[in-house]
Amino acid sequence: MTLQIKLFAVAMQKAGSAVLEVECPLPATVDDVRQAVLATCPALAEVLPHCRFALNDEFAQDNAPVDADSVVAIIPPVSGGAS
Amino acid sequence: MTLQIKLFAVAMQKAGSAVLEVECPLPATVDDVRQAVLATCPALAEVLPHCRFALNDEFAQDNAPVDADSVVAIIPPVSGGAS
Amino acid sequence: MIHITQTTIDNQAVLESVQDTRAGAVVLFLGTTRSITGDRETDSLDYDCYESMAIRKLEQLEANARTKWDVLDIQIVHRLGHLLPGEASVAIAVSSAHRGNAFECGQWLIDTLKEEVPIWKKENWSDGTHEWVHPGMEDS
Amino acid sequence: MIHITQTTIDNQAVLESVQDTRAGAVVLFLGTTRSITGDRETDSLDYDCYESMAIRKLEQLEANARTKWDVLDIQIVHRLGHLLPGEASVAIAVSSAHRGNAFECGQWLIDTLKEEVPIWKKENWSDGTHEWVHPGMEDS
Repeated sequence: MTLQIKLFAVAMQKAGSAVLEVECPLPATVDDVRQAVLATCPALAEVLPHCRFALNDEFAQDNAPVDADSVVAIIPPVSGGAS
Repeated sequence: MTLQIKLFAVAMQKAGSAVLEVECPLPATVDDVRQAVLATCPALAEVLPHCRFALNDEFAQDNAPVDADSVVAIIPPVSGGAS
Repeated sequence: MIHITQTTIDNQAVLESVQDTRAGAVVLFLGTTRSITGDRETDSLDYDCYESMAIRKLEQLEANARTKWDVLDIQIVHRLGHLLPGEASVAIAVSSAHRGNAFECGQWLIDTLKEEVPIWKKENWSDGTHEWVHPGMEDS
Repeated sequence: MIHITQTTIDNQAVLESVQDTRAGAVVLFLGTTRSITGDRETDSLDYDCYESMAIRKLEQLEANARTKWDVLDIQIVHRLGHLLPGEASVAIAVSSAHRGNAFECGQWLIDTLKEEVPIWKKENWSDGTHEWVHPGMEDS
């Protein structure tokens, strides 16, 4: 299954793109996707340990199931709000 | 010595005046003035125990000395600021 | 800076007065006139003040706050006279590099102002009665 | 209410949006762009956002705050895009009958927003370099 993963901020910068396509056999967990991202885009190795994953606009645990309809995003530590 | 004592808010309302004149022999303390106020204006008996005195724009203890130049004011509990 | 005014408080001017290029946070507190308190309705309020002492105490308040918190600027404006429901009687703005200081300092300023600054409020209730408000003296 | 905007935040409109006849207190927090951080100078900032998730998280934030504190109204406005020093990136206003709730709720909202809402800031330093800001990731 090909997953389209949304990237933001430093993750987008490191990957050079706002979307990363990764191959990942389903059923899979967030942790499986994390491993697939690392294999596909080694440039994210440094920042990924600091990032959370989101499924369908909600933060997801490592063991959360990812399915074919999941909207997957990598969420670096946020810095909005006050300067 | 005749002292002119400034009154505000409920103290002014009870006394019916913004200034109260009281006779008080000097040297005197704030507590002496408080007794003289009560003797002069019994209408303040109810509220005076809740009030502080100010001398020269600063809160004063009961044992603070009052002299002929002192600006004396009776300060009811304040309610400025937020509603 | 501190100000006592007889006219409407200009919120935007208060905010701009504490702007600083080193500020990451501004906290503004407005004390506003409630029209409903419990089950009673307020038509208006009148604020009275012992002005020379109030100015002195407000200046002390600002100076003390600046020793307690690392803030960039402080503005305190208290309005006097006749206020209608919804209008602000007091505005306090604090700017700081980091937000914790601005929140703490702002809250301390209004808490202390309400104990130490000789300004009093008279409620003009909708039933036609009037009442000076003196915390802790409700039974008098 | 929550809003995400690309334009200047209108402080007065934010304040007015939380007005309530039962309010005795309004607290406004502004997060502003510092031009100096330590010994570095900022020319401008760019804010990026995962918008659908940010709106969802902001709505959760407001709903959670209303269960935690007895407040009357909440307004959260976050600006995106290109900001110059001195401009506000976020405004949070809370009205309540009594001031303690407004202060606590406002501080919780900005603290939690900065952990949970997917919005990111890029510093455009005066030396021509650019840097995404990610708390806890300074070494990457």
